[in-house]
Amino acid sequence: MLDIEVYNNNQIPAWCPGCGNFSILRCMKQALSELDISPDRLLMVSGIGQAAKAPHYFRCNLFNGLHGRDISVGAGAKIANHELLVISESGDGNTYGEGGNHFIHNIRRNINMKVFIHNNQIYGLTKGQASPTSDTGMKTKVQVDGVINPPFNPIAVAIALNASFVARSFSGDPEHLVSMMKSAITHKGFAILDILQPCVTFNRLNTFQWYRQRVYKLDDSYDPTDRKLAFEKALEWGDKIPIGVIYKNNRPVYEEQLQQLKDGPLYKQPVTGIDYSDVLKEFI
Amino acid sequence: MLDIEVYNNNQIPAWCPGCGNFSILRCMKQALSELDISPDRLLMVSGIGQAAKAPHYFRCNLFNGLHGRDISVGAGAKIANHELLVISESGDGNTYGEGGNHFIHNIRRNINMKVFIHNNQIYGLTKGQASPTSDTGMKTKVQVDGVINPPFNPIAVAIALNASFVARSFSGDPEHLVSMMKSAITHKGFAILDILQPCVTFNRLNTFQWYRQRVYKLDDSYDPTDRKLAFEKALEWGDKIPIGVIYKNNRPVYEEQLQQLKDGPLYKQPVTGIDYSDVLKEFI
Amino acid sequence: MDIKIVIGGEAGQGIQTISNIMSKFFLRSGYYVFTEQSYQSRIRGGHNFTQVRVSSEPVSSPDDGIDILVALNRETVDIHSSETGGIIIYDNELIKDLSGDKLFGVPLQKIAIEKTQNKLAVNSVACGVLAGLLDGDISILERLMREQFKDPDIGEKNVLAVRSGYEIGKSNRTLPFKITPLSQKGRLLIDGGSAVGFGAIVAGCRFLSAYPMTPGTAVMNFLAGHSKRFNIVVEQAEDEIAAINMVLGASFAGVRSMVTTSGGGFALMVEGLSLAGMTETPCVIHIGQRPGPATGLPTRTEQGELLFVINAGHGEFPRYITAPRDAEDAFYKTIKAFNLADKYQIPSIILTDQFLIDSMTTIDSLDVKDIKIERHIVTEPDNNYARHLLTSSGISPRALPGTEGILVITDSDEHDEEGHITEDLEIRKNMVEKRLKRGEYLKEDVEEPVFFGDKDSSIVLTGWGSTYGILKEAVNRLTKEGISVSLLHFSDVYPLPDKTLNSLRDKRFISVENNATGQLAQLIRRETGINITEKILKYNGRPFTPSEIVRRFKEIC
Amino acid sequence: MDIKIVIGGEAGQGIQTISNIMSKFFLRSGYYVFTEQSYQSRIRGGHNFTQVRVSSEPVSSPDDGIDILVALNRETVDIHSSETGGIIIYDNELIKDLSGDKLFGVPLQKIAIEKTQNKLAVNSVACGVLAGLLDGDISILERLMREQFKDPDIGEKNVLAVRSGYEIGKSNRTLPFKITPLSQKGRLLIDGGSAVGFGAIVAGCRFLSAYPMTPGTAVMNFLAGHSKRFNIVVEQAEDEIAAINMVLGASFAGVRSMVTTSGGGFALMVEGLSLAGMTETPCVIHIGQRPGPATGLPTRTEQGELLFVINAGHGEFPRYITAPRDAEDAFYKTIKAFNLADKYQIPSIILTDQFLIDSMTTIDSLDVKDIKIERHIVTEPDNNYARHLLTSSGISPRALPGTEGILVITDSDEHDEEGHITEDLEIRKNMVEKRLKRGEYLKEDVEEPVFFGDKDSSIVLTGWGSTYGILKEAVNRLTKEGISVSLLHFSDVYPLPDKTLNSLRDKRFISVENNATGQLAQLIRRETGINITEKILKYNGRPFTPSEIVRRFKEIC
Ligand SMILES: Cc1ncc(C[n+]2csc(CCOP(=O)(O)OP(=O)(O)O)c2C)c(N)n1
Ligand SMILES: Cc1ncc(C[n+]2csc(CCOP(=O)(O)OP(=O)(O)O)c2C)c(N)n1
Ligand code: SF4
Ligand code: SF4
Ligand SMILES: [Mg+2]
Ligand SMILES: [Mg+2]
Repeated sequence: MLDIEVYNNNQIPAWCPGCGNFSILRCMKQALSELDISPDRLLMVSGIGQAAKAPHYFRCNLFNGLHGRDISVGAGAKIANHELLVISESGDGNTYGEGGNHFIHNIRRNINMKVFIHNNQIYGLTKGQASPTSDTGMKTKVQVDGVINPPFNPIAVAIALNASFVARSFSGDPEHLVSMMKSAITHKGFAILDILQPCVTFNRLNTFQWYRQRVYKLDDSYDPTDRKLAFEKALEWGDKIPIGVIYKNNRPVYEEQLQQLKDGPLYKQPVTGIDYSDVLKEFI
Repeated sequence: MLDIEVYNNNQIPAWCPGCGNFSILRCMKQALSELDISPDRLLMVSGIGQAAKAPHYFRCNLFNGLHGRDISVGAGAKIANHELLVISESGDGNTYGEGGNHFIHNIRRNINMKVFIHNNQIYGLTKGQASPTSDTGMKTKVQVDGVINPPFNPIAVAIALNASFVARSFSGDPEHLVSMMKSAITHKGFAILDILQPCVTFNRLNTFQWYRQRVYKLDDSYDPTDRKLAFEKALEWGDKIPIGVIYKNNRPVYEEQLQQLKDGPLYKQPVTGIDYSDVLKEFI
Repeated sequence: MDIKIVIGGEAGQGIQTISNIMSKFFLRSGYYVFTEQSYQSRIRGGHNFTQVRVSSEPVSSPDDGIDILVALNRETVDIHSSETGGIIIYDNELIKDLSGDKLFGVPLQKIAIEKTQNKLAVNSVACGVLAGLLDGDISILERLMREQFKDPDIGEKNVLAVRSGYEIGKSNRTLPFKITPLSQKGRLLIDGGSAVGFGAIVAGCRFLSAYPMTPGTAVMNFLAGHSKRFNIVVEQAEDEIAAINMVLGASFAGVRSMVTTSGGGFALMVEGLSLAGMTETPCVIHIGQRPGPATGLPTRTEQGELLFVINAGHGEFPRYITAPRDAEDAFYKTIKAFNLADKYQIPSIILTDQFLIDSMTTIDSLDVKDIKIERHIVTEPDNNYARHLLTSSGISPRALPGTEGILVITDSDEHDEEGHITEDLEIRKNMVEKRLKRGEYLKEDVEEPVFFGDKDSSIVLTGWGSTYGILKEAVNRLTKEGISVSLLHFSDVYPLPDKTLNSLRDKRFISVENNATGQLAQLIRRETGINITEKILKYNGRPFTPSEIVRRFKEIC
Repeated sequence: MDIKIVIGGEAGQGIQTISNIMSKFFLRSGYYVFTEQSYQSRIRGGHNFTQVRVSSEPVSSPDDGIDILVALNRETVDIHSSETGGIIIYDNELIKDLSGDKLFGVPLQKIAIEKTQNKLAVNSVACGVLAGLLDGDISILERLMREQFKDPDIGEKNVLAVRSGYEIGKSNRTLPFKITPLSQKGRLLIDGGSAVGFGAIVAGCRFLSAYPMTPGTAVMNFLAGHSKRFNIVVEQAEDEIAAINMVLGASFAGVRSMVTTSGGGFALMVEGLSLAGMTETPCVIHIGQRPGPATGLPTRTEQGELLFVINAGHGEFPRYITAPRDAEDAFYKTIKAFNLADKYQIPSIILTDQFLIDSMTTIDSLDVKDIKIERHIVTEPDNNYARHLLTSSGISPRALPGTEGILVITDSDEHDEEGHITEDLEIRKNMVEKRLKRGEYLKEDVEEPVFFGDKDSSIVLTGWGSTYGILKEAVNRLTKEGISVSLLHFSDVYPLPDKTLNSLRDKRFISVENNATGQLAQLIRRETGINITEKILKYNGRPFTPSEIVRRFKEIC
């Protein structure tokens, strides 16, 4: 276990006091330290939003890219250097809204990277519009009559696409959250961790209280390898909200199926001193 | 029933002889005529691809837009004039690949429009690259070692998002296809019809034969309103492939929840002769 | 009289509340107000501030210097006290260790809690202090308080808070200026975002689809806020690509429609822009610029997208681009954008920036009665209707799908007159010419730049968009100092109106732009050959001030 | 000798097979070949054709006129017989009702079935007939057949088919020209798509992500086809946005990476381009232009995206844009694009078009040995490494994530030297200047345009990109006719190299462009003030021919 101090830097979080993001940040450092992951072999990718600022607040390599596109950046980086631990950390709007297409297609790819979503069911940074996961009826400055659409169910969609690892946790339960982060990181494959995170400023519906009253932990009797059961679990959202590993499987990982990476990471492939005469022959 | 002749125009399909698209075109005219839908109240929207050319080949209003964006165009048009019947007709690459984000989020919206996908499990127009629905292992000029990813399962994803109507049919079974088209059109809500369509030029794996050996019709004993059962059905893909209405529900339609449309279609709202003094007061 | 009041503190402390109330207070007292906001991309904390500039003469820009600083936290004092010429209002129970002669400590929070049992009422107390220090009419402020709070109880409590503050202010008056109510003129106080939004509503826009993005969201908020009143559908899209395509669908089906975004969101709409160009579907795109590249500084201002927007989209097609010079212009140009989009069946782009969108300015009135809405829609097309008919003007008859007896067909592929996909290369050629021809006619509809100041001066400052008020004031000041200078300021920017420019070919031009490469200068050279080598540029995310322009002008002239 | 052979028919009939084989046949016979393709956006049917131009002198363009027409269907005869000066080869058992003196009927299909039991061998028969008519060396063709078919049995059968055709051709020789094998020179026959692809491989590109789009796909196919040999990962993305972002991720992690697309796909990458600009992540973007707007004519050619690409992206940042003049240039410029991207940490754009991508041309050789790969990556950074260090050149040290002991941090927001998000407006200003400074140095790396022809002529034709071969030939012909004219042709287009231009300021320029608005002329005016009012433009989706340029030149000169 690495000293948690190695993750500290001098950046000051620009979050509101009391925001659920602080706990996620602490848990992240905790999980990394428990797993002995040295900052210099960790690459965080993030998009834009309050959540997406998180990786600035601890020591790691970081590509903080565009809103909604971080999974793609991470996928490219992981293909280029599969020795890095690549984790995407962003918000619900980022990953399920703008980034929806990359979310679904990277589940299919099953690159061994991790996606942590701070799901506060709102667009925080842009001042409180509905996000894809906002509950129906929530009123905002844009949704003046309340949200019409039912919320996007990332867990169910991930299971429908046979995602390799799908879990949910809650920023108000650090112990659980740390264990979920560790499971996601140690799982081999594309691992999705949806983290319920209260936004104390804009989301007056899904408060700490609201979540705390509803979340319950899946216990050992639950079998996360049963896809149909997992789908049923995924539909639970209301008075009771399950947290824990909801589904997982052992699908082969993308980069292990690439012959091209058998000789080592792509970025280390030799590119000079190559004999091209066979290619030149094609043009004769 | 309208004379099927009213749908004929002088355009000549630019498809390969023997392509599964021809049958879909015929079925489309048949379904429309059986439902008495006059060409001038039908708006087809399509994207780009071989499938997306289809609406040029029968009489209808048509917005043939960009690759992958037709559902969005259709949604906008339906909001503007909800008296139109709006149908999107495109290919698997278009709708599940480039257009994936619009596919998932419009399922949530549940606008009363129809989405017909010619699913030939290949990119036809661009000469045979893998599409999101291509089976694992299929070799192409780009996927030289064969497709790595498992196919995108549109039916399962749609059910995960509680789509209003989800069906599958096969271009080689015109009778079934016409009935599915009619069910989709008469269903109130966002209706998805995935149509298995052989591409005789590029898809040598999923041939007419291949489909014919596998597809079987869901019979009356199947209850398409049971979401969990439907999810199980959705996972069937291999030796046996179910066709029919796999899932449906009565979710409220988007446009009916808009107060703004209570007085009639949006495009008919008065925009002149309005007293703006109340707005001006806000600035004093 | 020209008073500059700055209110500073952390995000979330209520800076905007104070500045909004005070701006209205000055407006209703018969003064001119310009209120500008500087804020960070965060919801709580950091350092934000607002400048409320008040004058008995028209003001149309912020300026350097502070007469009264309202410091809601210690940091504000540290950052702004050196610029402050007058006094610094602060809470002397919360910030204890200050010293200096400008300081005016008031136990704001204590009073707030006393009068309202609610800390948040510090804002009301501060407003009262300000009004008192300026010897204003407290009844105007009291009324504003009552309007502000829906719950009359809370309103009355805040009135009490205002009164306490007012008494303290009034009894400590040291300032040389006074806000004596002037004869009311029924002027309006409006920000650029509301001006674009209101213009859109008056133009008949009934559908807006957007993905939230600062500062474009302001327009979305305005339309959403008025959606019930005018039956407007505001649809938050899953991404910007969906937004532009939904808007094209809605427009095709007959509703005036728009998107609103910023440069980064617009970048995602570029393919859709080209689709509008090809299908000849009218649409209006509002872009509130902010500093780039990429995410840049989300809450700051810049004029970095002129050349991008003019050249955006694959293939060649005409477009109308207007960069309103101020909120009033934004209102009318938005309406013009809708009318020209319909007239020529092209995309119209309204190019604003964070400075224009977020600043409030005083205007005399808005003419909402004499607005003409010109749709150019064929309601009774003949039987052989063809959506893309080749005509001498290049404009084809536009009918709506759903019209009985005809079909409306369009295609993103090259198409024939009916709208069907074609590979006929002769038709291709004709369609290219038809599409571009509309751009030629459009040139007649663009407005020449404002030419202002000493028209005989050998020096011409050029600018575009939101810098107008700032430049006008700078030119006025230089003129007053006896320096001969003129201003050529563009609101319509594309097609670039070039008559005035050409008549001034031999002058010495200096381009003043809120960007780092002088994009207007580049555009002018491309369109007229006039080579503007002298530039006053600013690209740190903040708008110019008139004082800064005057200073930098003198450095080079 | 200059023979133009056109092979025409429906998509799917094997036009490309015949033209590929014949092109190689002529190449191996020691001749120069230029093969150009005209095809529709469909997989079967329609009307496609290929021109194979053969000469003992270098040829670098297609041209008007047909010496030998191979008509695989009736429609081809109808469309092309009037242009045909020599003979028309067709299947006289399948097309019966033709008459005319140019006709040369051969029962192609009958022979094919006789010799190979397979209709598809008509192509081999046709090749044989062509070789016979030209009295070529049949052994070269036989060898090509054996190479073509992996199954030796089928190969031998096709050799028989070739022989039958050859006999018929040879015994009916009426043509005045002959393909006598010349001394072999080991020249290469290469298309633009392969040239870009091969250049990328030689430059060390090991990751390509793309979404298929004509004509960009050619480069994807080339890399995929060689992916096992060189350990290249080719990843088909779910959309173009994913493609560019994956490429930026891979590049950030240290692999030379590229995307390939067309204008419409690039439109979706514009936000990502700006991200590359902000994060200073090198990347290479290949754009094969086709006629727009929107979907336009997917399989045709145009030069419609010059201004779009130069100005694409929100915010201001440098970029390198090269528009290779031919396949050989495409190979080297692709390598240069990778090197400059790494040197300046900027996006490099290779701007080709369908004409360049799909045309095959003869080149003497490709130098694959003396290529320099310049990565500019810091492998042993010091402890206080900062990814965005402010330096005098504007170029910061680039290390890779995963390097022991340091962290590599970047941000799409404005950032400090370390790469962390900042709202410090002074840093903002420095970062803007740092980013733009690299663009100034980059100016020294761009290649001046080719200046060709009568350098003292008062008339200068200007062009860019793929039109080079065509214009060169046109200028040569005009010169031969005694008309004095020169050619200024740009391959590197941005930053625009302006030394030669400035030295020619007072000449009469005529801009020749495959678009409708003269985009190079606009760029030249913007960058140099030179006002090119005369233009020869073409925008029907087809490339120019030298004859056409000569004719249109004479019309205006
Ligand atoms: C292309 C683009 N569109 C819009 C934005 C504006 N934007 C920034 S953050 C954000 C939403 C943030 O919501 P979420 O991802 O849930 O993060 P949170 O702030 O709630 O943590 C939006 C819309 C952007 N930066 N880029
Ligand atoms: C933005 C964009 N990217 C790529 C393309 C090129 N393109 C045209 S059709 C197509 C795929 C077609 O596949 P599908 O949608 O399955 O239709 P099919 O031809 O198989 O019927 C692609 C990639 C495009 N037109 N636009
Ligand atoms: S706005 Fe919400 S999510 Fe963002 S920092 Fe504040 S509390 Fe947290
Ligand atoms: S390529 Fe395939 S899908 Fe396209 S027309 Fe031909 S057979 Fe049909
Ligand atoms: Mg959120
Ligand atoms: Mg397909």
